[in-house]
Amino acid sequence: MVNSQAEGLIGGVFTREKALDLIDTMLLVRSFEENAEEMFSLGKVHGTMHLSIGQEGVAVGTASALRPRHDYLLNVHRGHGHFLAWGGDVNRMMAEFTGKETGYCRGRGGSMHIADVEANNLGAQGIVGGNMPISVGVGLSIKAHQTDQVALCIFGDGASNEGAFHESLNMASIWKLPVIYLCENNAYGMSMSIKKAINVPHISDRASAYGIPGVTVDGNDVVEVYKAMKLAEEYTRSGNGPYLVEAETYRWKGHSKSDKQAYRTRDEVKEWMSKEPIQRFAKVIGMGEEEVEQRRLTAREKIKKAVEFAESSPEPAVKDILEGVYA
Amino acid sequence: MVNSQAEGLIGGVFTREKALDLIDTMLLVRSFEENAEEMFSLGKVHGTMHLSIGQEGVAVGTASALRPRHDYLLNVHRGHGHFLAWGGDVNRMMAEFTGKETGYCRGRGGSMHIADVEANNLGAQGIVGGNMPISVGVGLSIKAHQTDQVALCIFGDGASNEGAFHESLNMASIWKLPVIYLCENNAYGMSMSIKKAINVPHISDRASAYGIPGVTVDGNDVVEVYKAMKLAEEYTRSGNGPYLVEAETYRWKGHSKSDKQAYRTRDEVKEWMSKEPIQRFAKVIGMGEEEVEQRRLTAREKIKKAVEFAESSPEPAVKDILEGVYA
Amino acid sequence: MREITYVEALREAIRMAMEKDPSVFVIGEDIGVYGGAFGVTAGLIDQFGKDRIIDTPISEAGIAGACVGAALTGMRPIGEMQFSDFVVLAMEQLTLQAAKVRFMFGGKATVPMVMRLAGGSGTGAAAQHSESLEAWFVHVPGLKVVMPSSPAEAKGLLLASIYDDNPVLFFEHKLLYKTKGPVPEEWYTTPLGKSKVVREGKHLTVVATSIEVVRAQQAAEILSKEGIELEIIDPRTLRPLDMEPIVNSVMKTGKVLIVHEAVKMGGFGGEVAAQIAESRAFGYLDAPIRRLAGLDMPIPYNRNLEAHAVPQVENIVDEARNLVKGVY
Amino acid sequence: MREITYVEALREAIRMAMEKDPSVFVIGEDIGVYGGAFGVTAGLIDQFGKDRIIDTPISEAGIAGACVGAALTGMRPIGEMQFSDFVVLAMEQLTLQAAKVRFMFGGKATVPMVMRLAGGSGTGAAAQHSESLEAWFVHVPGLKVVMPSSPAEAKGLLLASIYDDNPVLFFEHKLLYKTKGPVPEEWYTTPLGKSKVVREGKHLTVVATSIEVVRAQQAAEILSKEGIELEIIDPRTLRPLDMEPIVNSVMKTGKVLIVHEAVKMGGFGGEVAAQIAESRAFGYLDAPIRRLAGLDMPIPYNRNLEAHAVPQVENIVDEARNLVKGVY
Ligand SMILES: Cc1ncc(C[n+]2csc(CCOP(=O)(O)OP(=O)(O)O)c2C)c(N)n1
Ligand SMILES: Cc1ncc(C[n+]2csc(CCOP(=O)(O)OP(=O)(O)O)c2C)c(N)n1
Ligand SMILES: [Mg+2]
Ligand SMILES: [Mg+2]
Repeated sequence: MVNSQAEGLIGGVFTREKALDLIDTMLLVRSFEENAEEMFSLGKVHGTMHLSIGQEGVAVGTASALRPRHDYLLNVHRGHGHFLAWGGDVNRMMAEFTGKETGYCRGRGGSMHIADVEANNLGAQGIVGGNMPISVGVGLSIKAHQTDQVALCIFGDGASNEGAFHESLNMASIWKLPVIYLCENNAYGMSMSIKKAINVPHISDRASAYGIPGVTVDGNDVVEVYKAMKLAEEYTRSGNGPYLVEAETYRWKGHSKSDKQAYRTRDEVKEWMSKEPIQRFAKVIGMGEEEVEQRRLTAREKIKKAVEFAESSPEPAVKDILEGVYA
Repeated sequence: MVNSQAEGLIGGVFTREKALDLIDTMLLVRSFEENAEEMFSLGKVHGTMHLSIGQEGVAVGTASALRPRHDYLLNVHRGHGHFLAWGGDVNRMMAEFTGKETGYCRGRGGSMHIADVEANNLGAQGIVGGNMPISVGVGLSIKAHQTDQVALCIFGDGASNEGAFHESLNMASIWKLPVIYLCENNAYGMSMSIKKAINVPHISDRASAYGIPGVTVDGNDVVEVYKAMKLAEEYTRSGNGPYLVEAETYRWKGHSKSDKQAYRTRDEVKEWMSKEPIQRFAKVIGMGEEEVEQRRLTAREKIKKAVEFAESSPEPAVKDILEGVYA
Repeated sequence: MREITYVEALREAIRMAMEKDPSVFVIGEDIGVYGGAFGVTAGLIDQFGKDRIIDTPISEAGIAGACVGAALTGMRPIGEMQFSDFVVLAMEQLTLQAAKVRFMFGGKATVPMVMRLAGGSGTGAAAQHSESLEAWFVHVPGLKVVMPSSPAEAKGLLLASIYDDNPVLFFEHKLLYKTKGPVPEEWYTTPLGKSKVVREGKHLTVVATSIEVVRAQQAAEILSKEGIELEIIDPRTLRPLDMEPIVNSVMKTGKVLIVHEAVKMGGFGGEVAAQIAESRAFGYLDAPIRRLAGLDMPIPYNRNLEAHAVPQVENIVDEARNLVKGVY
Repeated sequence: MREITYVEALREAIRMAMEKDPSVFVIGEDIGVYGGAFGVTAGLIDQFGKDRIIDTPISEAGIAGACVGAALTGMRPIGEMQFSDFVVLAMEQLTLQAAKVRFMFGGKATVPMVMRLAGGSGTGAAAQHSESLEAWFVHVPGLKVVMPSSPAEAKGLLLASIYDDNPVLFFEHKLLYKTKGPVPEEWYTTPLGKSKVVREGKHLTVVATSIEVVRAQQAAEILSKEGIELEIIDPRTLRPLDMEPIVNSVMKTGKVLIVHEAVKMGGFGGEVAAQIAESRAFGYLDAPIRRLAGLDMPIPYNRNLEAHAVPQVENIVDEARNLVKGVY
């Protein structure tokens, strides 16, 4: 059990060291995304991307409660934050983002498909809800191998209206599969407000249709995310079956590269910006503005190095173009 | 509102005339199915069929609460009973079952696809859950035409685990579409016990995931089915949106032509046979064994005539084989 | 004549149909205030309101089913798959329901619906957002498959598709959206099931679809300077397929190159090649039938690899030149 | 050699793989106590238990996804689509995930799974339960497509498919299930990607798949009495496709007839015809390439119409005779 009163622990759960690590990771994610946006606007990146600025709390809170590399990650299209929180190497990630041979996927996948299979990171998804049926198979596999792993399957609020959500949660439930379903509810599926897309207050309300636990948590509060995920993890890892966690958060930027955001107001965005996860966690751990900025610079430095790594990396060779289609 | 105490009405709801009509329709369905089984075993029918013996109460109770031919019917594969209760002509139905040119679908569709589009009967379904997304479109169409119709979409317990169930109920809910979803829970989807297939007590429990009403009713009690459907109808027809009714019943026969039924016990079947809907309703209306048998003979006579009609009908001409592919 | 983009032409067709006919509506993801991922429906919600420009949850099977059900009951829905790849989630409704219901019901139902799909590669969207899947639907009786390659045809074919009484899969190409061309302002339809000779020539028949029609035209310009004249034919409707102009052309030129972006293996080009080999043109062929099409792989993210995965102008030039010169 | 049915051969392959290898499991609808809609898995649950013979709810996308996820993490799942038509509900997992994930991840993942599908017409199951959809998957790089036509190959190809490290779509035919033939008792694999000359002959090359291989053999017997000798080739694996024996045969006979049950338009036969027309056999052809395939329609319910919708023995006889005699 989570002991939320544990003495000396931040928020009752984190050592100071861990807390610093979390804040650094959030800053790294933020910097990655800011840089991504910039590269994009400079035309240095081809394709599209889905920025997670504003949602960093969900990524680091979640990964901190699980066992990255041991557990399985089934990531979402808006997955840069989760990738880094799962321990991904920022150089190879940047190289993938820019389509280089040194990237995680040799430049074949890009932002939407970045994966690190060796680290049990089964990749981001281009298909909304596409990782959910896959999670069923990963759950079956964990059971067959009798390990103590869990699978973390991440998706957005919009994905909860795909048929795949329904089939997968039902199968995971009847077979008590060790899968944690994390719904990152950032209020919109592209332009569709979740309030128009569903007729229940919370996506977690849908857990009852499968006889599994479902909770909603403030996704911008790292401590709360950690606690909720920890409960989910304990439940799931001990063989009780799947668990649905809905983390409420907000994306600051447009859905993808070209989004005029006519579907929401500036005020709404501003209001959510005031609930920013990094500053909020900084307060919890008593970190001053200045230190945050210092650490931000360190993060930016890492990103700069990553860009250098990526830019100095070779393009994939055209002669190898057919490699990797078949085993 | 349904006045369950209405004086002189059977079960508080039916005039005697109506009640006799319902019993006759149930007997007609039963006879159709018994005859179908016989024809099949004599090799007179090619293909497969899904018998609804034991489930007649759901079909007649439902149709009696709605406005057949005015409302839309989206039928299920196990749909002979609903087809007849919706006012289908037994001769043309038998002709379709036997693949004749005089059949509703000119022998092209057969048992699984029998339809009467002119009567707003949009046909039975070969695909489990396949009519559910279609119901969304029918609902939109009714709204656009601003009529007071409703659509009745029928499916089995097994269908409630298809992704189509989820997407459709959600869409119908957010747009308040006039669709009544009738889940005919006969305890199995082929060999799969509903108890193994879902992890909640009732399929109607899933209504809460869409913010719509859901009820479970004894499907072998015609009066109860009528009442539940009437409530659903009033709710839906007055613009409140979709409604989910789960009718618990049981199929006496195998799933389709070749089913050894190893997945259930004889005792279970027997127990359910004791809850038979026809005799039960006969008791409610105070009809004696003898009269039931008399009426059964009348039903059988109709079926015999239908078989004669079908047998004397021409086969579809091979030269017309490509007709009907394109408009 | 006024020039507008392919996107504008599509929008104009939708607007005209909706103004004329209350049974036409549009349904899909982010087609309302967002205006559609590629801007095709921009502004339409202001004119027609949210009951006729229907934003949906992310439920592709539901979108397709909504079209089928509405079409069966008197409407003329236009559905949108935001990226054509997502049609994989709507296959049941499109191929087992829309395509078959009329036949299964003995010819007594009609399904007048259009499903628009944004297809093709070239935008760095990688393997799950760049496919060209038209061949699947060419294999499904009951469907029609349309693939406009110019703004004028985008408008005329879309209006024809909306008023066709059969389910139509309408494949657009992301790289064509911003292309411009002359488009008549009035209402007109471009008939389904009629191939078009896009350019006349005598040395080689090129059958191309969608973006490859544009590339073939560029290749023809280049080759023309070398004295090689390509005859380019755009089937425009892949099902039903009008082979007559193709067969006639091959009988004239004696050589044929089929070009499409989709993967070659199992692609639409195989059908065209087979029909030529079965036709009266067979005896007139003086070179093997050639296909130039997508490599046997998913679309890669890297921009350079992506461009190499599908036929570009220079590939058409090379292939056509070789064929004409007898190098194969 | 012992003779067993196609169903028994499939079951034997599954049993052998499961006995040898704990990573193999089977998942699908009604495959447990029911034994599968066509009896393929009958009795296996008694031997292997419900954790390795997994009965599912009616959730085809879930079944396919369960295979993809398990395959990605060290298992060798065998999924079942009860009728091949239902694969329309699993297209996303099969074509956007299973087929592409390895490539998208830079070659760093493997998806060793088999999806078995019961296809074909002839049982009166009508339009939504009788399709032949193999051509769709032939068009998808990353997948393999296998279609056995005899019990011996059913066993050998299934074992090879289970041990292939790529996703394999394994198309069975309902009318083949009860056919009998000699099947070795021991473990063996029939290699994927190798066409087989089923019968040698000199007058006409017949390329046939699945049930049409059986029908072509019957046609060959009939024609043999008239002095016409068919050479029948069964590709067995449609992707990757081994054209070598086909090309060689056409160079020998100069004529070719391609036969499959699936609808002709956009079918696998077009690909074969195109590859022949592109190949060095082109110059040896002394008749147009012909295809005999399903009519352009959904499968009808009526038994007589149903039989007329796809090639029967007599159709092959007629078509082959005409081709050999130069009547076309
Ligand atoms: C099956 C499918 N449908 C539509 C899309 C296009 N699309 C990509 S992301 C997205 C919105 C997803 O919303 P949500 O699940 O809430 O995730 P978010 O983007 O908000 O993080 C859409 C519509 C897609 N990639 N896949
Ligand atoms: C998509 C799809 N999957 C599987 C089947 C095969 N099938 C036909 S009926 C059936 C069982 C359906 O169960 P349920 O929905 O409970 O209806 P019931 O047959 O019990 O009336 C199955 C598995 C099908 N026709 N369509
Ligand atoms: Mg969202
Ligand atoms: Mg049932």
